[in-house]
Amino acid sequence: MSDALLEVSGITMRFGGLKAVDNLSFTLKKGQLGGLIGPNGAGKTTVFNMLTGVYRPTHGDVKLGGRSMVGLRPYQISHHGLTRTFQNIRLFKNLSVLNNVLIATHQHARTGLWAAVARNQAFRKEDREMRERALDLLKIFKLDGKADEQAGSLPYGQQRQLEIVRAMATQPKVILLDEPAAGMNHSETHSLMETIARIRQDFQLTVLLIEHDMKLVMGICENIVVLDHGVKIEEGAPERIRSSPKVIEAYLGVEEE
Amino acid sequence: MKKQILAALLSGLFVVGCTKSGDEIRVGEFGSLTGNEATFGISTNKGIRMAIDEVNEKGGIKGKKIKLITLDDQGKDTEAVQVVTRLITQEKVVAVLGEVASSRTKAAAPIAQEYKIPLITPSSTNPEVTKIGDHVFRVCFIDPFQGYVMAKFASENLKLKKVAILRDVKNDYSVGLADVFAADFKKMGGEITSDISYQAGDVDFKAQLTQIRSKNPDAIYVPGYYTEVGLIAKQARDLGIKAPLMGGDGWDSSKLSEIGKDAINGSYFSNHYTSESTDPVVQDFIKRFKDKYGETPDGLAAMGYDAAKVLITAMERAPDLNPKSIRDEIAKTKDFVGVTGKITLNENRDAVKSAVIVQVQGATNKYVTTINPTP
Amino acid sequence: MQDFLQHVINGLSLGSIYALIALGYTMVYGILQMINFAHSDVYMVGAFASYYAAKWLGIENQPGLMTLATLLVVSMLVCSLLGLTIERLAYRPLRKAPKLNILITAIGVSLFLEYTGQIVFGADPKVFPEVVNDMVLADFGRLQLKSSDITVLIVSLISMVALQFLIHRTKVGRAMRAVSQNAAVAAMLGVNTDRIIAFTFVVGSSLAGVGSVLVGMKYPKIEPLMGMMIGLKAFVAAVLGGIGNITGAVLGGLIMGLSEEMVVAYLSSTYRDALAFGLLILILLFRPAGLLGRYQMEKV
Amino acid sequence: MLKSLKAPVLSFLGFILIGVVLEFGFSAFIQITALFVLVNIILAMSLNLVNGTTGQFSLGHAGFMAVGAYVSAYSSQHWVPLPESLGFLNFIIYAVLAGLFAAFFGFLVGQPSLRLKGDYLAIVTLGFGEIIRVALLNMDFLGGARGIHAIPTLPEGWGLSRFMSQYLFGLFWTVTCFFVLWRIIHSSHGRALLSVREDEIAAEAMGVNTTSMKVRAFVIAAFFAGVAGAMSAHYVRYISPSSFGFLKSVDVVIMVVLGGMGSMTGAIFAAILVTLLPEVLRGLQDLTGVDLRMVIYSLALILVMILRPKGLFGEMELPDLWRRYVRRSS
Repeated sequence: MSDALLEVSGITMRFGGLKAVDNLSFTLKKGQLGGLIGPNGAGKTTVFNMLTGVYRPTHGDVKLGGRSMVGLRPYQISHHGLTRTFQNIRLFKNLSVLNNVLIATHQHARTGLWAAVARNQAFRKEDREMRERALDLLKIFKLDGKADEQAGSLPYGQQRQLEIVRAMATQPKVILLDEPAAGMNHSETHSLMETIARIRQDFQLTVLLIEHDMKLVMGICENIVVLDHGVKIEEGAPERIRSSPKVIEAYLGVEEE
Repeated sequence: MKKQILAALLSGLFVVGCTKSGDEIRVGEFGSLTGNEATFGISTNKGIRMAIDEVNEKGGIKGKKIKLITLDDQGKDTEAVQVVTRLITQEKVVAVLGEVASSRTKAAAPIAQEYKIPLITPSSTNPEVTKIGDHVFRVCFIDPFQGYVMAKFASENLKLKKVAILRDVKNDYSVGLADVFAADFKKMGGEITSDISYQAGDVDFKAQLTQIRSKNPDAIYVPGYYTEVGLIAKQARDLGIKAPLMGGDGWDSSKLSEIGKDAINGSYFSNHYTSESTDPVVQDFIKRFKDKYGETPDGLAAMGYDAAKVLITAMERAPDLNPKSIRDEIAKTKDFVGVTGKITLNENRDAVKSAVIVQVQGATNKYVTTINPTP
Repeated sequence: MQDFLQHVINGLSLGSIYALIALGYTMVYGILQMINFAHSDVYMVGAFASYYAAKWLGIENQPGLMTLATLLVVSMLVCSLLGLTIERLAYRPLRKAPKLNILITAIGVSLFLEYTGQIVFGADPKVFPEVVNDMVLADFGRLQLKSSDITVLIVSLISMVALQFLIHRTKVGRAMRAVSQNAAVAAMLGVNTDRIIAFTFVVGSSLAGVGSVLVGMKYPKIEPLMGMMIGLKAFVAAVLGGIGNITGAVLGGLIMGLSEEMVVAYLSSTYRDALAFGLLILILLFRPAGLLGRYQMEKV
Repeated sequence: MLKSLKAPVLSFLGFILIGVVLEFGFSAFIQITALFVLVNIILAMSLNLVNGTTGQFSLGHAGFMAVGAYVSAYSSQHWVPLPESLGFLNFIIYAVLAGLFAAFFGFLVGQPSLRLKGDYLAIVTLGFGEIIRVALLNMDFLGGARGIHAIPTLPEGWGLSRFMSQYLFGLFWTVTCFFVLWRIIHSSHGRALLSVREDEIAAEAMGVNTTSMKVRAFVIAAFFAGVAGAMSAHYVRYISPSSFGFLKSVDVVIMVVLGGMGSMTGAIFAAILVTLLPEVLRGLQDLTGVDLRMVIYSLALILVMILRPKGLFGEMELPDLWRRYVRRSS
């Protein structure tokens, strides 16, 4: 248990009578790439919302590096190193690509309000560094050329990538990707797989992925959790998931007797 | 630098000059010709204009005609400040006449004082007005006297013991009068059953009147403006309150009985003057006013007339027509025979005058008695 | 004890007027999600319309049911026309504009009506004609049950019942509810949304017209700025009850009227306006959607 | 540290020229209007931080202005910290005091903004403004409904006329407010404020403490509104609760929206326009004898909202406009 970076134990989310997620537990080791799959409405995004503090789990606990995250505000959880992307893109559309990334680095800014007003040495140095770091991140996805363009004007695929870059700019330990390949064609998905592998390696990131594209999930995930109606019905390596009757039944339904 | 471009634009906009012709005496007047107390401003303006037209017909003063410049402050304090500043600095008037409401006079008077231009208020009765400076005069009595008048009338003439007070917290005039009345009435052995407030602009007074009713006073002193008093009277009668209402010169408007209808009948209020006085000076004024405007003058029109006449006689006596000497002459006004009685300005530039008590009878105000200032 | 009952009557009568005007706010907000700041000035125009109509028809001092009926009809007609014009000229072009622009436009229309009113009608207060001969219906010692108070309660009740019937029992009502739930889908199902929105303004404005005659009757002093404060309070009542919710508006209006009366009676009258807003802030902090409103969770 | 003071000091000196032109070229009436332009510029810039940059819709800005005006007026009548010769600095102290008090109220009003959005927040801030006004109405030691009279104004001295010292006092605060806000907006803190406007949930997920950002915006804006209140108190020398009513807040919101939400120079330009328009129209009033100012003002407002919803400058600042429109045409 000791090297488990993210420990989710028995989390439940109740909206009125409906249990969107029921007593879910799983763990994610440092550097591991986990998958979270299940049919539509299984409660995957609700799980992400609970991990990131948008919803507070009705009960159960979420530990990151041994510290409980339950009850913390999303921005506090982000400071502890857990960040995310969104199923339907939530970029700061009217702001520039560069500003979108810079906002994510704000939490690490040391210089206070007075430094900004006085524009002193420390402020100018930190501002320069933040911009350089942001541009380096953008280079990974070759977005640095479009740094000054409005985020909303980027093509769909690049907006998805920008969301990942923005999440990485918070210098996270764990990154939750919510259907990053949604709406992408084959080659774009392939290059996404490469990029995820590269950022895991370059930044020692632990990744948890929600995805419907089975080829992508089975291709890169080391451990997969399968959710159906908020309940975990299977967990394990891709091979075990591919052959598990419960998973097939959940996805394809049972043949009529 | 972008800021400079904007500021240059600002000053460029201002090419405003005004012409000054030498052959006229420019006198400024400010009042609320629109807004809640519009009738006050309009009546006063009629009185002032009449006085000025009369003197102009007789050739003006020292061969020069008086040019009256009237600006509307819409019944707002900040507007009064702007308007008087414009009168003095742009229209270059030598004297200012105005304002009925004490709060607006108090807002604007410091400007007249600062620029050393004499200002005469026809009917602001709040004592602090003339304390603003030696250039601020008034030709009417002050609240301490008007409050005392009604307290004396209530306790001695009407022999009342228990009176309630309903004051308009939004106006100096009303608060000043209410405080003085409460103090004097208690000194005369009376009892103030309740002292409740409302704000100018309110329309619903049932809650306050229900509270007042619970102490069943002999009368209710409502030193407010006619705009609210009509409604208060109606709602008081609605609640079965039979006690008469009492008030001050703020009631003096034809709209009072229009709004109050018979609910206001039988109520008393103190005023500067009454159109029924048999004094020939008053009757002659009323005849000329009717010929000019086709209506009988109310107290404010009479006060406006007297204020203008005091200014005119001072200008006639003054050696020259610059504001300084006009101011000194106004200060020397003694036993001036005005329509609203003899006017003498004391050392704090207030007028020591008698007040009349009238009773509302439909559209007319019946004369009841006169109360003179204690020597 | 009689005083308390008197306060209750005063409060209910004041509250039902707030409710009538609040209904206008709630209906427009329900359909367009916009605060129609000009609503209170439509109410003012209604009062002046009845004032001039009474003068013109010469029924200025013939109080009675006939006069009440005529003035109500005149006021409702004028207010509906005005509501229609405002929606057509000022709000329709902004149908897609950001919320704030619509709000500023509404404030612009409100200021325009107030200041044009001051020029056209004159700024000094006018005397509203006698509508109902005001006699004491019942008299329990000090408790006065005036015919004007009763008329206000009855007319408001009739209007609210009529509105409830319109909204829930008629085809147009169903269309209005559909548009307020989801205008896009309603349009797809063949509802002419523009016409329904215009109709909502008509209904809302005519309710304000009713309100203006009732206020004119109780407080016969009318002037161009009379809509400002009562408008703010009626809007607070609508938000109090849950903006967009019809019964909420009525409930909010009555609560506002009663609490204002009690505060002025037992606390001090100068806190009257502060109470309205203090109540609002308390309600919104603890029940952000108002008493009966439903709070939409923002979907992530 | 010195390098960063260059720009503010330079622009301060630059604008003294305007003061000198006004001093000798124009009547006191125009000078008073110019002082009001400075007051409104600060109000517009500060509200722009809340409505424009942070996207929180406040309709209660006049409430903070009232707090500032009363604090400064009261303290200037009862407390003279520095000797007569340094009279000018006294007023700086009063203004700072006024700003701090208003900032505290900004903190209070900021709290509900954490849970409420859009129209609801607008109404609650409106409510706060009205409550502050009514509270002042009931405080007799502050003159209650009658307000405070004869508020001391800037003293003459060091060879400066009364108007010049008033103008410099106003200019000092206008330049300070401009550079403080401009530098905050163009820093990481400013970007965090913008993120709250764009998408609060995404901003929070990216580690921005949206609650403290919103409260911070309210506090800073309230501070400068308080200073503007102090300035107007010492210029008009008479304040009453009714001069800080709901309509004053609407005036400031109109300046921000007219100028273009989020554009500071837009807010400045609109503030100048909105202050001058009624005075320019006053001439019209003499012709027609009827006060059409507010009618034209409200009509113009409606037309701008329909024809140019983004406001005159949109989200751009003057330099961007310069680059886009002027350079392309030349």
